[in-house]
Amino acid sequence: MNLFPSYANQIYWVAIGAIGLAIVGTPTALIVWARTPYATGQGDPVEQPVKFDHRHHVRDDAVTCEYCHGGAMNSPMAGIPSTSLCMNCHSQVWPSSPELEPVRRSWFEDEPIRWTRVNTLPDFVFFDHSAHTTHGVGCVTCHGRVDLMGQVYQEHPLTMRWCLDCHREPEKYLRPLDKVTDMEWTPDRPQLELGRELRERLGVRSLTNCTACHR
Amino acid sequence: MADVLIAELESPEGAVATARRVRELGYQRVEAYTPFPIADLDVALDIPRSKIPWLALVGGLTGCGLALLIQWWTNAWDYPLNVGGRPLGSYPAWVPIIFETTVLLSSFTAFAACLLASRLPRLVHPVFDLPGFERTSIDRFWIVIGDAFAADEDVRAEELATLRRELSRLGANVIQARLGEEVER
Amino acid sequence: MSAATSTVERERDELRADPVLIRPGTYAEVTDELLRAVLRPPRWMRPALIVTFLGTLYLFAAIAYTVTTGIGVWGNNIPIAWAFGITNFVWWIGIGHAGTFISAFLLLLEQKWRTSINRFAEAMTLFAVIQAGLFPLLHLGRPWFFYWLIPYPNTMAVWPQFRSALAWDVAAVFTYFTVSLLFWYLGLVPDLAAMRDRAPERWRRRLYAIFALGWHGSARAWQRWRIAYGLLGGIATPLVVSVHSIVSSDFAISQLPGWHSLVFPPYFVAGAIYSGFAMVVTLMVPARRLYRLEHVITPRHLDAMGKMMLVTGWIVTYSYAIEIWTAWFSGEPYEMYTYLKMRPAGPYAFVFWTVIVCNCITPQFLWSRRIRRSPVALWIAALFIQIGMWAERLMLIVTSLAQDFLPSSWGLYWPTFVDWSLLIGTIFFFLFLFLLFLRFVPFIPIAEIKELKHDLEEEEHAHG
Amino acid sequence: MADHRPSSRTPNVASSAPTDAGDVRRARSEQLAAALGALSDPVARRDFLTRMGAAIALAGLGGCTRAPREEIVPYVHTPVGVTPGKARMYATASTLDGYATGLLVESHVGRPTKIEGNPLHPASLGASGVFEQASLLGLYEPSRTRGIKERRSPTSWTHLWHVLGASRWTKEGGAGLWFLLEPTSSPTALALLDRIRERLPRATILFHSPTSPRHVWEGARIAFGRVLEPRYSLERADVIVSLDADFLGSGPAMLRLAREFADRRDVQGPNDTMNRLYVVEPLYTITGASADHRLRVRACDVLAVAALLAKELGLPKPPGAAPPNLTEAAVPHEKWIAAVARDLLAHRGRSLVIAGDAQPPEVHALVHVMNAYLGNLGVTVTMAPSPIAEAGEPSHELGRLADALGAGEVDTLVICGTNVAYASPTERGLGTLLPRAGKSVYLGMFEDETAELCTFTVAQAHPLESWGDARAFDGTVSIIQPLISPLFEGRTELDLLAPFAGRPETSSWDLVRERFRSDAARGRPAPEVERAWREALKRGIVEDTAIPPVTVTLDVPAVFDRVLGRAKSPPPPTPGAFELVSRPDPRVHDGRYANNAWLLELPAPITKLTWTNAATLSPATAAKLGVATGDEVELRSGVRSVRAPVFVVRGQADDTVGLTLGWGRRRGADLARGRGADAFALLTGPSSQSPSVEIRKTGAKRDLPITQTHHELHGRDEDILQHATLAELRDPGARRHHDKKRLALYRKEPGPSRWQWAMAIDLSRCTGCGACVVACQAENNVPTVGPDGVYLSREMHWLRIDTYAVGAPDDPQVAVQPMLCQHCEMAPCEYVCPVNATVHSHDGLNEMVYNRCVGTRFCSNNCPYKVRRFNWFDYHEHEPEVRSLAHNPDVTVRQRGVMEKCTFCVQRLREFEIAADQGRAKAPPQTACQQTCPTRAIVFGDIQDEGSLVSRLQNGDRAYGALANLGTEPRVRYLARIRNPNPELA
Repeated sequence: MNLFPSYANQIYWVAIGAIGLAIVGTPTALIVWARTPYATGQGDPVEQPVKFDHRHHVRDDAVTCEYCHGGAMNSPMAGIPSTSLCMNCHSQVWPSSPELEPVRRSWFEDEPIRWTRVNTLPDFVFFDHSAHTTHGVGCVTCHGRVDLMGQVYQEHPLTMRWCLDCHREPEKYLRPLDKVTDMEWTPDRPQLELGRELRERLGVRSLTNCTACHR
Repeated sequence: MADVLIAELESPEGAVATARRVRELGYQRVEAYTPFPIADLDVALDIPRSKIPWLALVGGLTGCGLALLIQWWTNAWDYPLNVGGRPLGSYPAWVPIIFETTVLLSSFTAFAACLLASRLPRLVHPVFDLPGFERTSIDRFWIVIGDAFAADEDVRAEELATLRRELSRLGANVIQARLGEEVER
Repeated sequence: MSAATSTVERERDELRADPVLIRPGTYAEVTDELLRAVLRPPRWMRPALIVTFLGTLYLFAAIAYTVTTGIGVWGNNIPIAWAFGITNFVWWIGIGHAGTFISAFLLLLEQKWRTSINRFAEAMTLFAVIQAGLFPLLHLGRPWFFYWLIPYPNTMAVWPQFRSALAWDVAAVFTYFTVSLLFWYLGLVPDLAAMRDRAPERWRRRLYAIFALGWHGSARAWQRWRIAYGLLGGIATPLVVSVHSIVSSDFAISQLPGWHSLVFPPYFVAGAIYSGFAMVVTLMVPARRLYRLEHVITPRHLDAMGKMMLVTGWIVTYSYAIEIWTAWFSGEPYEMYTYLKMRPAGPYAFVFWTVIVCNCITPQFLWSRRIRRSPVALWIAALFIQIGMWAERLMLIVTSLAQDFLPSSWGLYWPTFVDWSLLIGTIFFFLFLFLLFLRFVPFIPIAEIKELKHDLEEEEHAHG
Repeated sequence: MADHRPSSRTPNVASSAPTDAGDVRRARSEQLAAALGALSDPVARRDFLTRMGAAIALAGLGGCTRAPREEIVPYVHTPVGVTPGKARMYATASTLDGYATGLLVESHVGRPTKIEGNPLHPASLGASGVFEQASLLGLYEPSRTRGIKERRSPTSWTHLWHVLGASRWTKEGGAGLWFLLEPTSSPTALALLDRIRERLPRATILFHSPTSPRHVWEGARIAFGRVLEPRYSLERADVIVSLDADFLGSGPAMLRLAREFADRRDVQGPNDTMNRLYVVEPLYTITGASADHRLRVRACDVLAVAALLAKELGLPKPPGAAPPNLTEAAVPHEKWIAAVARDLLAHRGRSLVIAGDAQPPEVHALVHVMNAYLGNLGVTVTMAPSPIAEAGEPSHELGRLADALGAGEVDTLVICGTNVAYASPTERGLGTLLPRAGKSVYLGMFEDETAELCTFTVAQAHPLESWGDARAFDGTVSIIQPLISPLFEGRTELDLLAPFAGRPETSSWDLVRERFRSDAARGRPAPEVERAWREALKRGIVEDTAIPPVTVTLDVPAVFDRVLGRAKSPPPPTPGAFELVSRPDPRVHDGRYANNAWLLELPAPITKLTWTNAATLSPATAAKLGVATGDEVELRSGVRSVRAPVFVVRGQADDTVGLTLGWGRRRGADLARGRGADAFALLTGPSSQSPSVEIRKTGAKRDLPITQTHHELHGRDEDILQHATLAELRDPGARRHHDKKRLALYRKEPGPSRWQWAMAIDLSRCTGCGACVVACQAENNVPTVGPDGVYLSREMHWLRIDTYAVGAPDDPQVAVQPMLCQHCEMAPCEYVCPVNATVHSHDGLNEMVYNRCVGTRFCSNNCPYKVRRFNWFDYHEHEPEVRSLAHNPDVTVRQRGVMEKCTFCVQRLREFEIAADQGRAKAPPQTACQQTCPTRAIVFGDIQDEGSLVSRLQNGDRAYGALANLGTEPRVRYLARIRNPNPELA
C-alpha cells in the first residue's frame, strides 16, 4: 500500500531540491548581495543641509577641487571647507539667496554646518589623501565625476577588493600630477603604457600589506 | 500495468534457491525484495557489480584537486602574503585539507550514487502497492517475476502452471498481482 | 586438520560459548522487539527528555551570555588563552571517535560483535561532534565572523590561511560530521523502512516514509547499499584517524613545550578511541538494562569493550611515558621543565595525578574477566576513564600554556561559573539528543541484526 | 564589513566634528557639554547596537548591514595653522613639587593626544617619565571637579569674590588671611606673591608638599650655611655611591640623571669603560636594581653607614671620640664599606656620593663633607640655589598653619593645588583642623579630602589648559602654554592669586607675558622681546635663565657637631617594632595621580603590583611575622593603624616595612578609593626619623593584582636575559658566542623595501622606570582593565618590563627587560592564524590586523614571548566620551574579541613613509617607547642602513635575540646587561 498519492514524489523531490538549493544558495546570495550597489551604498545621492551643487561650482564657475578641499594635496584629510571659505564668495555673490540661508546662519551664529559624509570608510581604515594625490591618483578615480553630480553620491563600492584593484596594479589608474584634479582627463596614449612610465617616475609602490591601511 | 508473480518465502535460503530456480527457468525480469542484504542473491539473479566505487574514486579525485587548487590559488597566487616567513606554496601544510576534502567528496558521491542508482529518494513506488509488500522489510523474502505472463495466452497458462508448481515446491507462497506503471529495471 | 580450519572451529566454539546474540526468535519477533523501544517508549523517557531539555536550555543561556558579553566571562587569560573551551572540544570530538571506529573499522575487520552496538555508537558520534563543534565557534573572540575561516570570495579579497591547524580543523570537523552523518543515515535507511512498514498509525508510517527515502529492499538496492556502506566504512576509517590527528595538530604544530610533539597524532587518536569506548559503555550499560536488551548486547560485548579500553588505555599510558622519557632524553630544558616539573609537581599537579589514576590505573582492573563482564564495574571504570580523558586534555592545554618560555609571563587559570556551565550544559545537550535518538529511531540496527542472526544460524547449520 | 563601531575617530572632535576645537583660546563649553551630556545617557544605545550587530552577523547576515551615515562638521573659521588630519606639536612644561619638566605635546585639531619630552629642556633632554606621559589622561578625567562650588553646590566666581571681599582681613592688611600653596618656582607666581605681600602685609603664605626635599635644603644649610641644592654631573663620575638616593627613579632631575648615568653604562667593545654604582638602601628601588653592588640596610642605619664610610675614607676625625653607637649599625658591613671607600679614594674627583631626599639632614651634610674631601665638589657635584620659592624657609612647614587653625586665627584660608587634608601626616591633624578656618577656598582638580573640608572649591585647570611658567631643577624657565580651553571651567593658581594681588581683571596669559616682558625687556626693544617670547613658546625654554652654581665654603665642624648630636640622641628602640619606610609612590606620587588609570595599572617597578600599594617585607621579616604575600597585616603607630596586604620583596632590609605614599584615598579619586593603605596615617609630624610601627597579622587574605609572579630565570639566562660583568666582556676567552648557527628549514626572505625596521634594547641602559609602558599605552590607545582584569592576567600593555632576580635568593640583583612584540621574521604567531589576521609586512613588521581578527588566540599560545594581548571584553564600551578624547586618532580602537600587540608604532612609520615618498620627511621615525625612554635604552631604526645606530647595535658584541634558539629570528635584539662589580667584593 502506498502511503502517499502518486504525485507525492514530485513534491518530495522539489522539497529535497529546495533544501539543497537553500544550503548552496543562501551563502551565494549573500556573497552576491554584498556586492550590490545597495549594500555598498553606491549611487545614492545624499541629502545635505545646504543644496550645494558641484556642477555649478566646478563647471560653471571653474572652482578647482583644492580651493575647498585643500587638505587633499598635503594632508590625510581632504577637508570640508569652513563657513568662512563659503562666505569668501557668498558675502558678495548671491548674498541673499534663500538656498544659502544655512550658510549665513552658520556664519552669523558661529555654528558649524553639519554635513553628511558621502564617502565613508570604516574606522579601521586609514586613508591618506595626500599620499594618493601626490602620486598621480586623480580625484575622479575614487570620487567619480563629482562635477556632474547635483547631489554628491558614492561612485565606487569602496570595498577592500576595490581598493586592492588599484593597489595591486596602480598603473591602470595613474595620471600625470598636473591632471590629478582634472575631471575630464583621458590618457592620450594607452593607459598601461603611461601608467607604467608614471609609476616609475613617481615612485609609486604597490602596497598590499595590511598596515598600509589598517593600523 | 503489468502482472507479476510473487514468490513469498520465509527464509533467505529459500529465497536464494527460488531465485536461482526462476533464473534457470529462463525468466529475465526477476527482482528480489528482502529484509536484509543477502549476498547470494546477487549471484542467483546475475546482478552486475555496481559502479559506485569508481564514482567514489572520481569524487575523491575531484575533491583532492579542488582542495589543492583552492589552497594554492588563495594562499600562493591571488593574495600572496608573507606568513611567518614560510614559503607561499606550503604544500605539506595543505595535505590535511586535501585529504579531508577527498574523503568528503568521495563519501558524498558514494552516498548519492547509492540512492540515485536505486531511483531514490522517493515516497511512492509501484511495488508498495503489492499486497503484503510491507512484510518484505520484516520477515518475508520475495522473488518477483515480471515476465511470467507471456503475451501468448496459451504459453502463459502453461508456463505459469509450471512456474507455480516449481515455486510451491521450493516452499514459496505464490501471489499474483498487478504492478503499477513504473517498473523496477 | 589445517591451522585455518582449527581457527574457524575455535572461533565457532567461542561464539557458541560466548554468543553475540542470545536466543533470537523469528525475524518478526526480532523486529518487533527492537522496534518496541520506539513504538512503545518506556515511561521514564518523558521525564528524562524534560530534564535534559532544561539542561540544554541552560547551555544556550550560557552561550548567549558568552556571545553577548565576550569570552572574558570565561577564566581564560594570557598566557592561558585556551582552556575549558578547547578542552571540551577535544574531549567531545574524541568521544565522537568511537562510533565511527566501531562501525567502520570493525566493519572492515568483520567483527560480528560490532552489529549490536554500532548504530548506538554512531549516533553518539554525531551528537558528540555537535557538542564539539560548538566550542571552536564559541571560543572565537568574534564568533559572528566564523565564516572567515571558509574560503569564499569576499569583498575584502582576503582568504583563509591554510597553514594553520585551525583551518584544517574546519575541514576535518565538517568532513567528519558529514561523513558520519551519511554513514549513520545510510545504515538507518532500511530500518526506517521497517518502521514505516510496521508502525501502527498511518501518520507515523508516513513520517517514517519520508525519512526512509522510499527504501524498498530490492536485491539491486541492497547490493548498492552494501557496497556504499562498505565504502563509507572504508573511507571513514582513515578519516577517524585523520580527524584526531588534525585536532592534535592544533597543539603539535605549535612550538610550545608540552604541545610541540610528534607523538601527538597517534596518541590523540588512541586517547579518542579510549574515551569514545568509555562513552559507549557509559550509555550502553544503562540502555541495555532499561530496554532489557541483555540478549542483544551480551556479556561478550561488554567483554570486547573492556578489552578495547584496556588496549587503548595501554597505548595512552605508553604515550605518557614516552612523552616524559623523550623530554628527559632530549635534554631540552623547556621540555624537561614542562614534563618533569610543571606537570607532576606544579600548581596543576592534581590534574596530572587525576589523569594517571583515571587513565593508567583504572584500566588495569580490566585485566579481570569478571570485571569486564560485570556491567556495573565496567560502567564505573568507564566513568573514571571519561573523567581522566577530560583531565588529560585540560592538562595538555593548561599546564603547557601556564608556564612556557619566559617565566615573566607565567600565569594560572581557574575556570569560572560560565566555564563549568558550558561543560555541564553540553553534557545535557548531548544526552537530550541521545534520548531523542532512542525515542524516535531504532537504535539497534534491525536489518543487520537479522542478517547476523541468519549468518549465525547458517554457521550453526553448516557445523551443527 | 559589519564592523562599524565607535572608534578613536567617531566620538571625538578630531575628524568628524572639528568645530572650533582648534582655537585654544576660545571657550568651548557648549561642545564639551554635548560630549559630557552623552555620559548621562542612560540608554546604552551604542551597546545595544553593537550587540544587535553581533546577533545579525551571527545569523550569517554580516554582509547585509550598511555603513551608517556619519556627519562631517567643519570649522566656521579655520584657525591659522590648523590642517585637519595633521598633528601639531606645542612646547610646554609640567611641574612636580614646583620643578618643571619641559614637554612637547601633540595636538590633533585642538585636542592634545600625546606628550613627549622636550629635547631642549635640561630636565627632560627629550625624555619623559611616567607622570608626564600619564598626565594626558588626567586632562580627560571625567571625575574632575567643574566650575566653582560652595559646599558642593555650584556657584559663581563673582559670588566667591563677593564673599571673600566681605572678609575682615581686607581691612586689616591681610590679618587672618592664609595661603597654602604648592611649592612653586614660577616667576609669575612669585611676582604675584610679592604684590600680595605688599598689599596685605599681614597675610601668611605657606607652601606644602609632602615630598619637598626639605632635608636636602637643611643639609646644605648645615654644611654651607645656606640653602642650596646639589646638582650632579653623573657623566663625570666613575664611582657613584648612593646613600638611599633613588636618583634614577625620583626627583626633579631624574630624567637627566638617568641619561647621564646610562651614558656611562654603555659599553660597546672591550675597550669601553663604565661607571660603578654602589647603592645603600632599605627598599628595593630601580636605582638599586641598576647598582653593581647593593647593600640593604634599614633607613635609620644609613647614617651609620655614612659615618663609617666617612671614617674609612680617612676624613679628619671630629673633635672628641665618636660615640660607639654612631657606626655600630654599620659594623657588620665594614668590609663592604671599606671596599667602597677604597674605590672612592681611587677615583678622587671622579666619584660622587649622593644622599637620598628622605635621609636626615645630617646624612646630607656628611655627604657634602665626603664629596668635598674626595675633590668631587665642583666637579661631579655643584651647589646652587634652589629654584623653589623660599626653599628651606619656615614657610615650607605646616606647623604654623596647624597652630593658627587650632587657635582660631585663620579667617580665610586659600589652598592652591595641594590636597593637604590627605597628603600630610595625619598626626598634624589638618584633616580635622581645616574646618576651623572662617572660610576656605580650595583650588583643586578633584572633589578630594581637602575639598570636602573647604567652603569653596574652585576647579583647577590642568597644566595642558593653563598659562603659567616654571623653573627646571637648574632654574631654566619654561612657559607653560595651554593646548585646549579648560574642559571643566578650570582656573589656574595665577587666576586665583591675581585678585589678591589687586589684578582681578588680568588673565593668567597677560600675567605671564607681563612678567616675561619685565624680565626679558631689560634694555631690549619691544619687537625683540616679542620675538623672544615667540621663541620661548616655540622652544619651550627661556634662554639663559638657569641659576648658576655658587662657590661654597664648607663648615666641617658644624657638620660633625650635628652628626654627633644626632648620634647622642638615638631613638629609643621599641621592642617588636619595625621601621616604616614611606616614600613617594612611583605611580601615584603622594596620591595626586590616584585617579589616573594608566598610572594605577602601571606595574610598580620591582613588585609588579598594580592598583594598590602593599606593606613590603623582607623574606626573613615575613617569616618572623609568619606572613606571606597576600596576607593582610595591620600596621600600628601609636593610636593610628592601617591595614595593608603584605608583599614579600627579596632584597629589602630586614626589620623594615615599606609602604608607599598616596594610597588609601578616601575621596576624589574614584578609581583608587579604598585601594591600598594610607601611609600618611602612620607618619609623624616634622621628625626626620622613620616612624616605627607594630605589625599584626589580621588573618584576612587579599588578592593582589600583580602582572608578574615568577622572577626566577630557571637557568634560562642565556636564552632570555644575558648578563655578564665588564671583566667577562673584556676577556675574550670568557666571552660567549651568543648566536649559534641554527638549522633552518626555510630561508629568510625579507621583502623588498626601502626600510627594514628593527629595534635594539640595551639592558645595560634600561633602568625599568616604566615610562615606555605608559608612553605606549598613550600612543596606541591601549585600554586599562582594572584590578580584577590584572588579577586574571588580562592586562593589555603592549610593552611590559620583565623583572628577574639574579644571584643570591635572599638578596638578589634585579635585572629588567622590556618585553614587547619581537617582530620575528619567522613569526610563530603568523602561521597559526587561520584568517591571515597576522602576517608579515615587506618592511619587517609583524602586522596585526584587528579588523580581520576573529579571536582564535592561537597566535598568543604560539608566541614564546607572550606579548600578545586579547580584548576579552569591550574595554571601551563604558568609556566616557570625554575620556575617548585622549585617543590617538591614528590608531584603531580595538573591538572586543580581537588580538592586539606592539606594532612598532606603525602609524608613525607609515606617516614617515608617506612623508618620505613626498620628499618632506624630517627626522627618522621614533617609536613611542623609544622617544620617551630617559636612558635611550631603546633604539629603533632601519637595519638595512648599515650606518644606522640600530644596525651597529644589533651587530655589536652584546647583541642577542631573546629565545633566538627557537628560530624565530626576532627583529628586536637585546644588548646583554653588563655590570661592573668591584673585584674586591666579587
